[in-house]
Amino acid sequence: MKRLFRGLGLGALGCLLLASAGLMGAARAEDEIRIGAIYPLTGAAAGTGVELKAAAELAAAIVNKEIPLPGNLAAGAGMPNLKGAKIKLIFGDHQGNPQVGATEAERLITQEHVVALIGCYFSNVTATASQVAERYGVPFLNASSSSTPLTERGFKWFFRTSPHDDLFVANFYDFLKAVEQKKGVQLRKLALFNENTLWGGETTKIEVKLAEEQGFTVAEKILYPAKSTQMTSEVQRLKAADPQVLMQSSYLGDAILSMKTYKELGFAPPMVLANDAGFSDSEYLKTLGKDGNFVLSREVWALDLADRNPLIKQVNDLMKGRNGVNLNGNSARVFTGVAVLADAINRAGSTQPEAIRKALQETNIPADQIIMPWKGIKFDEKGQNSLGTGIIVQVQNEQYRTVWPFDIATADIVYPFPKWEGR
Amino acid sequence: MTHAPLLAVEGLHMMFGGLVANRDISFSVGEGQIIGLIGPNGAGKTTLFNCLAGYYRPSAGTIRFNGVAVGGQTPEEAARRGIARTFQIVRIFPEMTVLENVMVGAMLRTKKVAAARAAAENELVFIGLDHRSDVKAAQLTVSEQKRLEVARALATHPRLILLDEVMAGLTPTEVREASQMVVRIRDRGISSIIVEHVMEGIMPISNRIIVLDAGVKIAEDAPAAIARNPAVIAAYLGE
Amino acid sequence: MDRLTLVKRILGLAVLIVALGFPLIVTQPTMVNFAILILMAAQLGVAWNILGGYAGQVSLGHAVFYGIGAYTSSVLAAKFGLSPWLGMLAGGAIASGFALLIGWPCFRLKGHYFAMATLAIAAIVEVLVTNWDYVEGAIGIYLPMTNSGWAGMVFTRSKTPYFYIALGLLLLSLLVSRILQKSYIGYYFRAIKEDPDAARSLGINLARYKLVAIAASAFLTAMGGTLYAQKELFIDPGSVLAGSLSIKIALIAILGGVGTLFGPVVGALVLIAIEEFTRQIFGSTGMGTDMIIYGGIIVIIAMFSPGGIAGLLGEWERAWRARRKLVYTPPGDGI
Amino acid sequence: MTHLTMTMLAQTIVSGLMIGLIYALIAVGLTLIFGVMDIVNFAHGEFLMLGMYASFWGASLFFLDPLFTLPLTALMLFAVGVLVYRLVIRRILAAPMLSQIFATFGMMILLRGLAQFLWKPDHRTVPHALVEGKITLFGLQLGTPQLTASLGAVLVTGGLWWFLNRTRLGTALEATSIDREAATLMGINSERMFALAWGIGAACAGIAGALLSTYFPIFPEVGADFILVAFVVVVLGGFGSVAGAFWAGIIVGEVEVLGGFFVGPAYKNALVLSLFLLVLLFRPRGLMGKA
Repeated sequence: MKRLFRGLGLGALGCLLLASAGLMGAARAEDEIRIGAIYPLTGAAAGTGVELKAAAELAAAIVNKEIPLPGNLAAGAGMPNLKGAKIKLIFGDHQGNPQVGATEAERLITQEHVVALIGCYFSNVTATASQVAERYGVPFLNASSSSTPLTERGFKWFFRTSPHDDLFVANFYDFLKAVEQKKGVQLRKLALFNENTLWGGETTKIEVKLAEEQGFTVAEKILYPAKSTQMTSEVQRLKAADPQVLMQSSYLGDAILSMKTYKELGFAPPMVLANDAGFSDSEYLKTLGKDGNFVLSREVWALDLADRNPLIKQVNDLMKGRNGVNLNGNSARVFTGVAVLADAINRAGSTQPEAIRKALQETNIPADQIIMPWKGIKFDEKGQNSLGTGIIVQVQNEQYRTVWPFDIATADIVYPFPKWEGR
Repeated sequence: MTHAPLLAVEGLHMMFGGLVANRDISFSVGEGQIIGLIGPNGAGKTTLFNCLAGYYRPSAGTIRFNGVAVGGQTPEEAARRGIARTFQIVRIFPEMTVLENVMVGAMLRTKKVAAARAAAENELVFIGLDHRSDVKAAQLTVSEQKRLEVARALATHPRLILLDEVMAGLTPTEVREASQMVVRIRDRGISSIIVEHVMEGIMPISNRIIVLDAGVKIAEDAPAAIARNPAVIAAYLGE
Repeated sequence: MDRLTLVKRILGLAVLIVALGFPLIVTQPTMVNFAILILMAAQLGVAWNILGGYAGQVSLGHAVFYGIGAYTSSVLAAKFGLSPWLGMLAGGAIASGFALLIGWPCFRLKGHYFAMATLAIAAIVEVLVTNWDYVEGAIGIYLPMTNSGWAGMVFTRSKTPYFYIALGLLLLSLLVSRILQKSYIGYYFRAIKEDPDAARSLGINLARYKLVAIAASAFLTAMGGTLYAQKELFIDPGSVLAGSLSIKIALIAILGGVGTLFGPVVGALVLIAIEEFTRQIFGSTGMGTDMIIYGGIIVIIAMFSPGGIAGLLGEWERAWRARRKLVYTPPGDGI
Repeated sequence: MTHLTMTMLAQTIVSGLMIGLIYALIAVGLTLIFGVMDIVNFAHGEFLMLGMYASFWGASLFFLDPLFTLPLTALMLFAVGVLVYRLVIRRILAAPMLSQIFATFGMMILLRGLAQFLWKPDHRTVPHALVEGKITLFGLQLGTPQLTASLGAVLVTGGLWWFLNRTRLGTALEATSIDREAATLMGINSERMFALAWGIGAACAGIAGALLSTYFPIFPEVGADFILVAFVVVVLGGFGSVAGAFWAGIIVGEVEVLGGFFVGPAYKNALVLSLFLLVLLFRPRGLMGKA
């Protein structure tokens, strides 16, 4: 009996493997343009990854004219130069693991024959996956990893639409000075509170460097371990440092936990200046509700910019209709990334990697054809979009309102960050 | 020149916390002798073995082996010096074959596998387990496992072997065989100390019998004299 | 030599020949990469097996040796321009040294306790490296893609060289295992694993031989770490020091069968196959199906074949021999 | 640190105590399973996760507060624990330690995948929890959810201790944990005891999940955040000792919070693990473990 069970177990295993091998060799249509997309679809960041997947699929649907889109979105034109060919996104799951990211990149390139890759959200996975693309000579478009060194590697096939950490951090200080002037307050004493992986580590480095250069003092610098079950000691130290500005970089779980701990311990520095990511995740406000209010966050996108750019509302309505969530900074960037790739492939008029690379280099999309608040998209010789800019938003009434740059702001800054009592 | 005994124990104390397991024990074992060690359960026989074999460090007293003080030695040092042992509850290597079990013992003296195998095969013939050499040790009967332990200990080329209840649970025929085995071990020039409850097994072959009771040596004498010793009789019959 | 042994020898030789010729026949890069992943995993499993399988000291912290290997060669290459080949040896040496350092106190612990201690040490090292600026802390180390070739152990054109390096490391690890297994040390390892007290009574110095096991195991594991760094050209604490990696290394050997020479190779083959296939087929849905299947298969194997796949094969072999009334061959003699 | 005050120190200590009690509650289940049957359960964090989801669904579908559904959650997790024992663990009792680790590890992955499959990978929170906000006591800020959770942890751990030491069934369980064979000889059905241990162990994790659900985000991988610390607590307290786990949980909570405060948050986990390692090396049976 026991033996029978074992036999069955092993037999099932064998069947599964065989079936898998069969599925892998599935045929593909000739007239589709295959683009690989690598995101964390399982593991701790799966929530974000699944949302990014939805945004990418929305962009593909628009390019393929499955969804009619009025207006002049860059991707809305479809693929006239390729006789209206359709793009097909092939997704890979990197599970937050750099080696898996590289493996998936290679599989998508060599087995799924994708003509370009997009990914990977996590900077360390982008590092290894883009290196595979570089080896194979396949364009890799990075839409949302902000680690600066990614575009300092001298890669020929790597393009990044999003601004990087250097710019974001520089924006922080520009913003602080602007607020100082506008409100007549002093915001020179900083506490840095960043998560302890590649992104947080690098952000800390740049923040410290620029603080020195621009005359700010860092009163406390905390790199906290991800997967914290409590943040009491961190917050106590922050309280003890009594900063004028708290600068924070956190992924979603930590962002939620930290806000709850601030509330519990009554920590309310005059300004909480967050660094996107967890703070602009759709689930941040869903989870925290009004306790998420008044945080300022560096952003690349905000829904309220729709007043100035009607495309934003149109695309957001589509996203909301299909997936029940609003776009956010992360998903809007991925949406834009797919659109930029589609635009380049169309201009290339070919699916040859070299042609696509050339077209990407020649990309010049004006500001009014994208849903980002950027001056447009145009890559420099490193593959970095030179027209990207950041904005600062503030959560007011459980909505993200653009507060900086002042010329595109839709709301005034609430300053200081109100005490927790009596909110 | 006086001939020092192989093993000389002097004033040995072994305490665990406040509990005295061995108190002031002295005796000696000469070359080629068989010494019986008897006493009621809990008399401290196994504790004494553990002291001799380096598993316990005696609280006080001296142990000299071959003229060298070995009181604080480790078990592996004891083995290297030539003190081998078996365990009250057999401790064979169950997943290894019988031959491999003995080879591990032989490897103390030779690191060459082939030489260890040859030596082990000899020991198995000596102990009468050669027909079982390729069987997994776990599959042996308990009495076979006890013999295997002896063979494994002999393979380390000891000068003194400590046998802990090798005859327990054996049939009368097997007890006789075991006694003969001890004699044959003696004939190889190896001294032994035997802890045993099976009197008919050790009485005929021992040079002397040492009796422990409640951690104290109460008698040491020739087997015939021990059987008549009133203190021993009291210890065995008393409350 | 009986028929089955002969069949096994021939089979082994055939596998080796196929392995050597594999990249020449199969040029599909995904398949080559898949094969490399299997070889790398197998090598780690074989290395772990020396300590965890033969000597019976279950480590759940082997990522620490892997990480030392990856970091040593990468730091030496990035900061001093030293060849990764030398870095690989240096990494192995440092890992061995570290292994001796932690082995000394930890080997007093038994069973679960030793496993937990290794788990904790690896986690502590991960925290320390994450906060150590000299090795770029959390940011990690990028290795340049330039100077491709054997001297720099970087290959941008084809993955084939990585395949042969991985295969070479695996063969080296198997050779070391085999030599240890067949020598008196191998017998001592098994004695220590099965009954430490009895082993001591036979003159075996437990600490010394456990240290031999951990040092050898750590050295080989670290070499695998260097290969990882050179293959992916980017390392950070999360990718080479993670606790999940430690567990995976142990899983490879356990799945295949601990204490057997080729068990970890079989384990790697199956584990990587399950991992890759389930992820590729189901991972893109983002529904967690791949994890369900992966976890389910692990549970099933653990339930129905506690001795691992090699244990199952060994059982079949014993049954076959019993039918033929052949004598029992000792375990540990191949699978 | 410019403004270190006594209040701040006291606050830190109190916070450490509150999280420590939660650690203790998670760990008592783990230590019970270990003590009774010598199996390290890697999937214990997933029981916690299931407890959190049970509370979440109770709250969002039936508008029942996690505190009301707590007995139900405990009961459900008890059933899950027994089921896991019956389906998986029973078959690997005699297997080597390695395959046991392997099986529970596989189960951990399986349950995480299952949670993602059924409930999506999103972070969730219980809407409109009954206990919200905070109270201020002698200048100390105490989050009401945290306070409730730690009080719950004390009650449950105490209850479990009482059960094990003062009831017939509990004593039988303890006897099985001390000496399985002797207990069998005394007529205790060890199979039933094992199932009971898994049931109670999982139920404890489930209760911890319910209590945490009022203030901690709920997602499929949430168990990963707690499992290592639970192991530390189990070892520190002594494998199998409920009272030990209770005190060890508090110690770990304090070391983490105070260590994070004084040495630096980056090293808080390393500090806890170092303490763990020292205890392992110098007192392997833990604070209150059986020798």
